[in-house]
Amino acid sequence: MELPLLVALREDGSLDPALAPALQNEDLLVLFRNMLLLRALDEKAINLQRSGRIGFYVPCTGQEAMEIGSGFALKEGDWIFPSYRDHGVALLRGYPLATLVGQLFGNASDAMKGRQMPNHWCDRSINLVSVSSPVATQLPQAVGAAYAAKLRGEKVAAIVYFGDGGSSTGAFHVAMNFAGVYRTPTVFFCGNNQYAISLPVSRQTASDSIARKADAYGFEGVRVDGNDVLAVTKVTRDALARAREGGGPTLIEAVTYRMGPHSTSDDPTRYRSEEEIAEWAKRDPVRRFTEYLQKAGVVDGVEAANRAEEAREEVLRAVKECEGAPPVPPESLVEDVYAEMPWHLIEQRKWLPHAEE
Amino acid sequence: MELPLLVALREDGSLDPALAPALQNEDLLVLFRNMLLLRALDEKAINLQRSGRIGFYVPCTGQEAMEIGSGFALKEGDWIFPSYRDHGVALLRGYPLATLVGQLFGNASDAMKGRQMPNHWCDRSINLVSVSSPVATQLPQAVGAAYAAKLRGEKVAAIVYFGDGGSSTGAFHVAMNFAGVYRTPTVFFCGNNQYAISLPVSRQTASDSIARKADAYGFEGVRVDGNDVLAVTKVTRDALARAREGGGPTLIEAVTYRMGPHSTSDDPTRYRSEEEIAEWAKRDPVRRFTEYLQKAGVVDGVEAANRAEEAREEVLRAVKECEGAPPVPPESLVEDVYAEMPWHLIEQRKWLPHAEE
Amino acid sequence: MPVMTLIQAINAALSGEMERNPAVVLLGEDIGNSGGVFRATEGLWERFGPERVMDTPLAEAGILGMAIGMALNGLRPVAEIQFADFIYPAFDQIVSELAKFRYRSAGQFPAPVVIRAPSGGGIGGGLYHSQSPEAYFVHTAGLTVVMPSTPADGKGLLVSAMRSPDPVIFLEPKALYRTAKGEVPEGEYDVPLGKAHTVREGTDVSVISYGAMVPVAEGAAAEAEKEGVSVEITDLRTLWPLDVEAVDRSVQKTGRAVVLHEAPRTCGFGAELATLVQERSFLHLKAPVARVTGFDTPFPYALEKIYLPDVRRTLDAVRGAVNF
Amino acid sequence: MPVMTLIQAINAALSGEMERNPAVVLLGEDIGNSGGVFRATEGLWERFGPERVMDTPLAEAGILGMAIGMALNGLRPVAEIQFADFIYPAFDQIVSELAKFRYRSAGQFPAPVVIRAPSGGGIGGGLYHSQSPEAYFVHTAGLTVVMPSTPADGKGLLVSAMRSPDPVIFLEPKALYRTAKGEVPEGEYDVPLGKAHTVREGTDVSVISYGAMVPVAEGAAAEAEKEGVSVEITDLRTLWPLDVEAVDRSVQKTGRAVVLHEAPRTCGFGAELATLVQERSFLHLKAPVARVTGFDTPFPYALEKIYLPDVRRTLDAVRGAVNF
Ligand SMILES: Cc1ncc(C[n+]2csc(CCOP(=O)(O)OP(=O)(O)O)c2C)c(N)n1
Ligand SMILES: Cc1ncc(C[n+]2csc(CCOP(=O)(O)OP(=O)(O)O)c2C)c(N)n1
Ligand SMILES: [Mg+2]
Ligand SMILES: [Mg+2]
Repeated sequence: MELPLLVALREDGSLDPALAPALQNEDLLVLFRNMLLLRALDEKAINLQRSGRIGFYVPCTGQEAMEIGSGFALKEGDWIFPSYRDHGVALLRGYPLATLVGQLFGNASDAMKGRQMPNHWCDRSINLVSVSSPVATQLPQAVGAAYAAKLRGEKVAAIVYFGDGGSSTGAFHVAMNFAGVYRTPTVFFCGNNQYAISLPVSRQTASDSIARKADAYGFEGVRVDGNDVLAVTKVTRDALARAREGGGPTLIEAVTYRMGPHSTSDDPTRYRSEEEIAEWAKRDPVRRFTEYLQKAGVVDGVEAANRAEEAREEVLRAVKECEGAPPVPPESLVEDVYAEMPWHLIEQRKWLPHAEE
Repeated sequence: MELPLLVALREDGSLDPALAPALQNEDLLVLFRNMLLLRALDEKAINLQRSGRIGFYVPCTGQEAMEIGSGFALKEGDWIFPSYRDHGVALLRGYPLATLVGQLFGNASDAMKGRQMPNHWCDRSINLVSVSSPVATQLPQAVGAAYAAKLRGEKVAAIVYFGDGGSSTGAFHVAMNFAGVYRTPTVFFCGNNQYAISLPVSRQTASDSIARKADAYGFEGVRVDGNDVLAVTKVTRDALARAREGGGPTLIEAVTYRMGPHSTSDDPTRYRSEEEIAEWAKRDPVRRFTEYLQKAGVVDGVEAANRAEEAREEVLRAVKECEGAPPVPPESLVEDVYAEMPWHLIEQRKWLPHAEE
Repeated sequence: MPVMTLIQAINAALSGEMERNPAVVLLGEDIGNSGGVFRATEGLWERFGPERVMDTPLAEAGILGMAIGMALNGLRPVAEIQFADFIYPAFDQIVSELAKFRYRSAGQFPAPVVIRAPSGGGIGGGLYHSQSPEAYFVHTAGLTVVMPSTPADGKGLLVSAMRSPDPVIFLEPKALYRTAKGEVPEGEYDVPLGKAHTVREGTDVSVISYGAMVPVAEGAAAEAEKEGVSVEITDLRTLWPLDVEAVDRSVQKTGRAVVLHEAPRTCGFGAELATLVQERSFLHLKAPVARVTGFDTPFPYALEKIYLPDVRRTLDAVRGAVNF
Repeated sequence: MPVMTLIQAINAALSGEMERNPAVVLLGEDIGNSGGVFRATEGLWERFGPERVMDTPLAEAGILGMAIGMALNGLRPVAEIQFADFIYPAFDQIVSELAKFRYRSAGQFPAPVVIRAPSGGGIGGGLYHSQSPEAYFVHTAGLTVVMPSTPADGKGLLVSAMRSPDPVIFLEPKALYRTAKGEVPEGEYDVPLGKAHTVREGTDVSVISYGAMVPVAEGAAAEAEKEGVSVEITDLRTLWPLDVEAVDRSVQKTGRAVVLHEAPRTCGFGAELATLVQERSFLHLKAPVARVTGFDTPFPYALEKIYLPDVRRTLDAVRGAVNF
């Protein structure tokens, strides 16, 4: 029996009241603003990469609803373990756009000292944990962070993001199993965007869904329309609330589509058809939510367009702010390996070019 | 919904015709003989260890039915990936008892040159793959071996043994997933003996069974009474036949109980009760099968006792044959690291004690 | 001072620090009601409860991944890997994550996890209960690698590890668990990381070692003395970051060095030690730095005693250095 | 002879051997219809079909575990790890299983798997697309570790790897994939494992290197020549088992050695090389063996060029050896 796909924003533009979260207009506008910002950021960043101004970028175009909806469901104090494609949740949680953009440049405006490739953000102040490239390593970590909170009696949860490909890793299995055994307040959020680079999810697993896999660990899995920001908000809120109240973990599969390339290094025409792309374009989450807001009278067409334009300008301002920053100082190469610099790194500092002078 | 537990040999001693395999008396006697041999070997080997004549031993007492039943279901050409507790399948497949016992002594009578601890057998001639201690590493290997056979169009299957603890490893997950995706002729045989050393299966996973986990990989899982040699034979035969015919993998969970210690290094009184042990002793697979054979008129009480005595004598003969063998020659330390000995091992040969003379 | 075995000292370090610091939690396979396969955690489950002494499912990657998450969120997890040989399923978490968290987050997310793992041979454990994996971890930037050779150091170094701001791989020479006995200071007691210990002073040859090979070095030194050769023994205690001054000082005094470990030779930690010595003390050297190590083979079962460096091979190297 | 890039040569080796030997199968992430993220397997899926060019789910432990099982059962699997940095989830399969199968089965079960992995920096890949993990594998008994630096060697060594009776870790210097161009013999062509190549003869200093650092060594040698210093360069090609005679010969001729690699310094393969040199050629040495290596830090994104050894640092070491 296939798991049902939960949808709030129906195709005809109406809402399923059972699956729509209780949101004020001002909440809807927060969702909207962040989705637009995310879309604008992706567009700009891809251009920056194409013109050689940044080295690399991972877009999430097409996945804005699952990013922003799930991010919106979080509360202060919750822990976030993102993958490289989850800048949406960072934005929503208030990670400054300029800090985010600075990381793309890897210069002195990068709060992480240019250490990592673009898309590898973090921010201790909002419990946004450092992204790493290896797929799914963050999953068991999210179980540990959640356990720590539970042990101290805090009512917070940890959410961890990963893709359909990530569900094949050993890390997924051990994390899900530990979460089930210790009933940690962990929400496993799988953005099933249909591909792991070139591999379609149908060849990633013979299971008929990712959500079903939760069964194997004794807790619930739900499938939600990942292009429906309202359903995602609702489902994630419920899962987080249950987690905070001691109800244990949940696996959420957000069914979505990566509309762009895997990264700026990828050429998706090698492995997928125009038709498929066109089919999913109809379900573009940003357009879908825009249409809903207009229908619901929250914004009109002009206002929607203006807000999109504002988002693009905001991104441009952030780029201006960061691009001219000086390069990362060479000394930083040997910092932060240990809390205190040991003798051998003090010696290796002499290898730095400036050290000759 | 809990998965049903398949039983052929009912508590009242009658057979469920749907689950009893078609076996001749002579087959039943093969099963019997091997179960007795296995029990006798465990008893003797534990004594050998207690008296310091071998260094270590892993008994499978209580699990003879799942060992011998599944082994009996195999055909020539099938591949076997055992764990350290699966000498039963080796015996059944015709691995000579003396070779098996020789390995316990780790002397010149050990076909594996004393390289590994006791219970780490292998035999190329019957596709019995080398056991290693790390839990569950053999699982993805069994997928690969099965794939190779399938690629060449051979109608053989691979069976891989592991425990309830093994189902928590990353190796389990990746193996199950690959097997599902490539539909390899692999039978995953989990001997759920209720414990991973001291950890009861209820704290190993929050799932209500191991068999259920197959769902997550798009193929079937079955739960069978692992103390019922007939049901195990039937279920394993079916799974192997399906595999050989291109029907893909199956996960079998044989529900059983480790009646003895985890190994000779273990003290099970630290973590389980007398009552529990007594409860499971009632389901002792060897006694259960003996009683069935008597009821069915295949053997009478005297014959059963004689056969048990013969098994013990056979073990004693094997021990006599092996125990006096000379030690492994020191040179063997540096052999078989590579196909040809490289310069550095030729140099290291000089470190051997005899090399001084 | 009470006399303890190494395993008792480890237990004392754990219980003392758990008592003092509620953030310390232990996790690992069979460490709870069974007290650990070597009994390192005996009594702690009863005393501190299953939430702080966690029996885990069988998955080292889960143990380490979970420990990292705990450390990020304010706990001080001490993960037990049942045998160092079983650390490899967690290798990705250690090498990709644990070692790099501080660096990649520019200091925002340190992950001070302690990994305890019984290491080395000597108990008839064959391929998979005998390995000495320290070189993998010394090669991995960001880790601190520690190995005690005495009960007092076992306690003191483990306490320091549990207070370190950096992740620590704490390798315990299982061969010494019950054979090493000695006085151990009571109460709060720590031995600083990064400081070697001169076990024995000498003037002719420096033997540099750690863990279960320290007693072998002592045996060889006693034999050498009979031949009129004076051996100085340095027990590194912390392998990395190394107490390089202690090594320099000893080698520059004697002019001869033998490095001794049971791990395989090639690309072992001995290679680093030998290279550092020749880099830093070249003009003092009267002979090449010699290595006494395990063989470049998997760890054998029946031939364990031959595999492991012993007094004979160590003495040969000492003589070789003197007679070069 | 056609001129090819390194990546084309790799592709040619794979396709030629698949043509000749039906037991050869490839498996890895994105190697099928997309041809691999570096295009090493371009065209092979179309030519040999999805059963021999297998796109796998995202699990390196599955890839390696499956490859081992295939090799046990008569195939010659070539596993691609998308970046060497992602080999760690498979570390247990490699270190516990692949490397030890022959030994533990007393020769009954060899497991001749080839693991191809793009290695090293130079493409702006940061922490996780730049690592050089060779030391972990050199330290692991039972593995053969290979790294080509030219297209011809890329083809010839990979063919030999696919015919080796032992498991081979075949590290490909990704920085050279498209920048290294050269003539590559057509048809069946192999370069024996275990034989180093003297890239340049010289008399004053021996530089020992491999992979993407060989061109750096050549740059430094050209500069040194201007200063009147004659540098000999040995490209190891097979890291382990090492062509120790080639190293001995060169160092005993020049009396000075510099080992050069981009992997982190401590316990890197350079430590083994330096140790072997001082063990075997002590009395020939006019200066300590110098190491030019990556830093003991994770691999940085923005400061990649500073992290990687370059002509400046190599030349400094050469000068240091000459002026010692
Ligand atoms: C352990 C590991 N193996 C391989 C890679 C290379 N890689 C990067 S992303 C990716 C696909 C991930 O797919 P998915 O999990 O579905 O996430 P998505 O990119 O679609 O969001 C791969 C194979 C990696 N980063 N880590
Ligand atoms: C990777 C790994 N971790 C830990 C161990 C130590 N160990 C040996 S057996 C065992 C329990 C295995 O339990 P299970 O899989 O249920 O098999 P059983 O012994 O009950 O047959 C453990 C933890 C190991 N061998 N391998
Ligand atoms: Mg995906
Ligand atoms: Mg078990």
